[in-house]
Amino acid sequence: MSGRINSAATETEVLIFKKENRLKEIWRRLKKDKLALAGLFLVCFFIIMAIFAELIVPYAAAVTINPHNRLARPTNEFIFGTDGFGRDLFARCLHGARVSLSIGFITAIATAIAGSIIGAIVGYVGGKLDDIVMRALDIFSAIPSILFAMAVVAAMGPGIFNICVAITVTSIPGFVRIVRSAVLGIAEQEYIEACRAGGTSTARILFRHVLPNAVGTLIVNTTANVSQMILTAAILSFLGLGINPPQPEWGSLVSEGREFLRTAPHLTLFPGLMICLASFAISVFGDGLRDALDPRLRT
Amino acid sequence: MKKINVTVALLLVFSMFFAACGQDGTGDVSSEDRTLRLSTRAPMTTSDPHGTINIEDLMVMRQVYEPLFRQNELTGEFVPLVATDHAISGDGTVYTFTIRQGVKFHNGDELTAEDVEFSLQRAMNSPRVRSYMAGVADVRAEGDGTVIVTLDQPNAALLSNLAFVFIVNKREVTEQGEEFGTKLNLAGTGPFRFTYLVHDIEWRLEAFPDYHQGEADIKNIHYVPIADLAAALIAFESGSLDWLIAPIANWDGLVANPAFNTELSIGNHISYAVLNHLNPPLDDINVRLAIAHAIDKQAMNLIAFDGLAENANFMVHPDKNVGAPSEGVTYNLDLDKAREYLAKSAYPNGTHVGTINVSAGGYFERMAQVLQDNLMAIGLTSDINRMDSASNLERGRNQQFDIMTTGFSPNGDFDSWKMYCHTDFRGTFYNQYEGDVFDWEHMNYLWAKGVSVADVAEREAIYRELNDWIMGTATQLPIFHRAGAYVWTAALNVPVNYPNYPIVYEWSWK
Amino acid sequence: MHRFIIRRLLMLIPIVLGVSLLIFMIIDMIPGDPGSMLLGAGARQEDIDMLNEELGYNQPFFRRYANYMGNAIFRFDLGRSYATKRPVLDEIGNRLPVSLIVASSAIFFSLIVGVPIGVLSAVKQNTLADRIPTGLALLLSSQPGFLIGIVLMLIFSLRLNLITPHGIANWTNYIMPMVSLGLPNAGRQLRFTRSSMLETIRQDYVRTARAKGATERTAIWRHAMKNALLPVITIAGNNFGVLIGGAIATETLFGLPGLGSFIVTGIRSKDVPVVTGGIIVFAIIFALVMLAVDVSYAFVDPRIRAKYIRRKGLA
Amino acid sequence: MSENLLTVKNLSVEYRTDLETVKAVNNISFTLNRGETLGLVGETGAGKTTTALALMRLLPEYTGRIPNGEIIFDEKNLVTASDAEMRMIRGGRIAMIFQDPMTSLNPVMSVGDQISEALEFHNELKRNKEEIGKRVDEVLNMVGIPPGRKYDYPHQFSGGMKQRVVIAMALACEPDLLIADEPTTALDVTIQAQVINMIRELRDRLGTAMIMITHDLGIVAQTCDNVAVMYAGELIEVGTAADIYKSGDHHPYTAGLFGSIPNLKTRSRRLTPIPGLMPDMSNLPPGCSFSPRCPNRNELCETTRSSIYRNGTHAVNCRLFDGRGRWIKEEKAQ
Repeated sequence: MSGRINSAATETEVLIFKKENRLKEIWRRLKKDKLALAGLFLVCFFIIMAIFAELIVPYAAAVTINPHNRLARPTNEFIFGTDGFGRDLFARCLHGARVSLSIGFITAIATAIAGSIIGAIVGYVGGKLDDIVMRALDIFSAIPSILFAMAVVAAMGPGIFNICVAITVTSIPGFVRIVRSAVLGIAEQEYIEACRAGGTSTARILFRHVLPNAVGTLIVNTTANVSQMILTAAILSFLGLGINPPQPEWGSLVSEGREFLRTAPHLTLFPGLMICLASFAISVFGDGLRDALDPRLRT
Repeated sequence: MKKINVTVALLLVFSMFFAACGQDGTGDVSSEDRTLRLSTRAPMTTSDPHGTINIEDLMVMRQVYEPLFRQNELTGEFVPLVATDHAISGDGTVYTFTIRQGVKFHNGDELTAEDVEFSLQRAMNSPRVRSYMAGVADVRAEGDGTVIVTLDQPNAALLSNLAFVFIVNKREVTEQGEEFGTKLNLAGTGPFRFTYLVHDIEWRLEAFPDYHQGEADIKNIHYVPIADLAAALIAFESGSLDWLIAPIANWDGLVANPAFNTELSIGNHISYAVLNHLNPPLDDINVRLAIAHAIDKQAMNLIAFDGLAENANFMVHPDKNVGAPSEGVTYNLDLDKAREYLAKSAYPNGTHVGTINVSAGGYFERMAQVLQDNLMAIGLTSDINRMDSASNLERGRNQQFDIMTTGFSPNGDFDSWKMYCHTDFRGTFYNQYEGDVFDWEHMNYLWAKGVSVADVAEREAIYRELNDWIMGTATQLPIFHRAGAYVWTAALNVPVNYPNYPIVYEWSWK
Repeated sequence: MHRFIIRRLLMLIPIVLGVSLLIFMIIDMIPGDPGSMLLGAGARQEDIDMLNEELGYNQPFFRRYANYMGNAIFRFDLGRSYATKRPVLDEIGNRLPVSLIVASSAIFFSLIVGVPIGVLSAVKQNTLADRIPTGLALLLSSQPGFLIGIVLMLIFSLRLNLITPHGIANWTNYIMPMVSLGLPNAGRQLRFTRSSMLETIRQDYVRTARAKGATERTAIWRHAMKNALLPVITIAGNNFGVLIGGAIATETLFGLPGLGSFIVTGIRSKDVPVVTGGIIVFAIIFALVMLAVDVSYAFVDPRIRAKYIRRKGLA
Repeated sequence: MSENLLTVKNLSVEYRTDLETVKAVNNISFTLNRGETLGLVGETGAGKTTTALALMRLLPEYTGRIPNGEIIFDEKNLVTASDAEMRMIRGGRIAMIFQDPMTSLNPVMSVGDQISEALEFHNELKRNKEEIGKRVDEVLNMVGIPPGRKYDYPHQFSGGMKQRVVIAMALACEPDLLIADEPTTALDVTIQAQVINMIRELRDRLGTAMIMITHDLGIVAQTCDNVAVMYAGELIEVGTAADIYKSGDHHPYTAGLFGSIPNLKTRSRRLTPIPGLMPDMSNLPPGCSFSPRCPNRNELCETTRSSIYRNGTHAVNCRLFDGRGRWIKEEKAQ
């Protein structure tokens, strides 16, 4: 810790200095990691783009059809070219960001929260609870996400929120399993036994000691999930279980472009690029955050 | 670093091995017994011709089994196969078929009238093909040469329906019993017979030497299921398939390629929009007429089918179906007229017409989005609900929808459109005309009259009136007839491509 | 330890019951019925009812479920597919090996590619040797399933004309599916290996190993790697389980008759025996894979093995 | 081979991070003969462990640097030795025991394997499997652990037992020099005594030279022939155990150290700790680094460094001894 205290300081001052210092410390380390910064910048860029999409290109441009200008190559008028309906692909990608990013973030974070809580408890407590919960998860992960999505849509009707529910529920088992394996390793550490010996409550141990130590795996897993969620949403909406046309969404743009892959590759290229860049940015920022948060990594 | 070199070495070995293994099948086998390699979009579900109505299966069944008469999909004319001739009684309820003599089944048995009687009765009891035997009261074999089919009421479309009922060998079917259809059988009379059948992986046919019309030119056929169109096209272009119904998107590239023969033929199918006359604002005839004139068929054709389809004025294609009228009430793009009707309607400055339901996947989705855009042009807003086919079908059946973009294939006779209008077929159609909105009894009367008359010109007149009646309701709006894009290797000689079911018997190697 | 395994195998029964009940309920909830699906739009209602009757779909929910499960457990008869009338067990019989080959080859590929590069990028953290593979891994793992497959097909089947792109005629058909499923999984494997290696590489026992005179590679591979195995095994096991039933896009693209596409076709045509039977078999295999993963934990980490032994009352 | 085993001349070690450069060790020199034990004493953070890691060339890869100085071990300069040469020395000729036994052992490898591994790295005698196995049993016996337990895993041993395993591992290859970095700090007193006695006994039996790094003067008294007191990266007083422990002339810091040890004989209620804290190693004061805390400092101390004053085997780095009695001032540039 480079926050060395040269002069004698009162107890509280030290604490404040310590806390504020830790955030400054994390930010300092993050700033040093150029790639993570680029990632953060790109993520903010996408979010801003999604929010102010309307100002950049009106939504109408993304939905008005022009049969005589179909599958046009990118020109300066249509930066990304046009899709099978003659609609401006750039506008569709822009307005698609709003849906895709929200799906990607909401489901990834929801899965992360639910997954890590269950995973931590199951990995730490073990015994009967571990068996029951893990077997229940085995049941859930056996159900294909498509069937689950159909059930959710049949019960609660279509729509973006229901799709997020369907995707989240089907991806929680995988996440729990990963967190559990990380927690199994951590629960064996001596300092955990020390806390237990010190009479700290299980909940406090879990959230103050166990999970922070699994933060590396959590972040990596969550960031990896984001692109996966966007693509799963596309598969579901392609089966008629999610976002209805003409609402643009990155995943369905890629799937629609698939048919013209050989004659008009730009239809798959640009939305695919968007998904890659978004998940690349999020993952790289996640990695940078992971390294910055890890106190032992003094480079 | 040593670890990484190992991985790189491994990948190198892989790629070298790639280059080593050659390509199977394109060797220059003598053209005489070269194998014809075809693909279907889904694995064959059954080898029982009475156990399926799905197109993928029927493509194979057509080569192995034969009906009494086959109807030529393009000309509508009937080709005698198992039967040589037929006679219809005065009141049109008794059909007498004379059975061809000397026809052999693939298992060597001689075809008898009893086999025909057994097959027709079996079809009547199989839920999947029962609808083709609609109206048939009794089937009786008389002696060896004739079979008598009696109807409870006249049905001129019987021959078109019977073209979908295949004749099987009674002994083979009864012997296999419950297992019939789940494995290889020799119960057919067609030009090819099964030699190898592993349902999900591959099925092979060979030319039947004792075929009653003479042995086929093509000696062997391999069918392989390829669900993905892009993969099938790549398989064709890389030479491991000889004939394919190609994806529309790559059509120009294929036409330009000298190594391939290509043919584009308009299919006997109609893609159309359905308006539910029970749900306001669609209960207002002027709104429906406005919509009818707002639909841009050319835009639909361009976007949904790359311009290769044929814009349609009639639900049933006049040249491809017996009795189909070629004149009558039609609607074409005319925005002024559309706005006129809208002005006369209860919603002069536009309204929200509801939801367009469509099954996910396929070009119907694209039609829905074009329709939405067309309606926007005259101030009618709508949204689209893309559903999986099961729920879409359910909604359609119970008339829980506002607008739908869908399609169906008539089977060669105008009467086959009846399933989508006649009130008896409650389970099949989307528009239930029964009720106090329309004079539906008159429509039913016309349907019944149409089939009770044998003379084609007379039938056409009746069906013209019927067509005008239905088009008048502006509930079923024809948009285009989709095209079949056929491509085959130059070494293959394909005289004609039928829209749905190729007849390999007519093909030959160059 | 074997007591633990036996107990886990006994747990398969509740899993199978749970899965089948859940599926029966879900399918009942979804609109549509097998009759209308199989006969299509043009069918008449009475034909549909007759077919549903024949298939036994009209019986009350619990009788149908009881019949089905009765056959499944006591006579290992998973019923006959509505569409093809063929016993579901036979269908799964020839489809399961295909799925297992595809899944295991893809996971094998992802381990060979993912783990070593993951370790390398952890050791050489924040240098080019770390950035490039991590970046590439991200690029690959955020690709839709079909894209890599089609690109491979364009190169190897069309341009180089080396492999027939469909069917399972010979083993070369499995190369492209392996790569197109293996690459995204390799990307994920790489990132997890890197993350867990970063945590173990700075442990004191790795320094002790160096103090004993170990080469850098021994210190990394024998000491650090062995401790980083837990998450690596979990990911591999998880991906393997998912791939068996989840490689639908690849199975469809390459025309491989796998378990995934079999179940999905069943779902879309409401073929209850196929969906239930298929998912029950998949659930059993998935549970066995998870059991294998848990057992392998014990082999890798003695402390976890001790946990099982302690639970046997020795502690 | 000469009597002198290790000579360290003007050794400095820096930790260079993006933000600051920490001068952990500044120009220290000392020598060590075969079979002798040197005690390296000082507060936490004085640079003791850094010195040990420098000797073993185990400084962190990116940040650890040795800007100047030599480490001559058996006529070989370890600072410029190649990695391959260092690998032969580490574990074979110089072995190290780390402070925290809890984390020094690989949790997923059996204790026996971890010891035999060291033997495999340094298998000049080409021992085969059984011979190595026998050697492992031998070494375990030496540290008082029943050989039967060599298949157990670290989590099945107590802290004290783990430290014995670490010691066994270090002595397996009979190194010439053993560096013990606060071997007993993590253990409780009773176990501490056992471990220290065992180390001393093994050292005498095997004739191993040793550097005992500790802040516990009691341990130094029991085990060391010579003592070097380290403060802020510098050796401020070096001498034989006798020189350091007999009262009289001492560097003020050393006096302070002894002053802060509770003495059972005299009834003193208050200890006299040294006021203030260690200086910031990233910006050391120009003069004597102890000057801020030194009771008898003068202006000179704060501005210029003192030179070393020697009296026989006893050397002190403090200006107080200028011209006092038998203390001779040594020229700076040795």
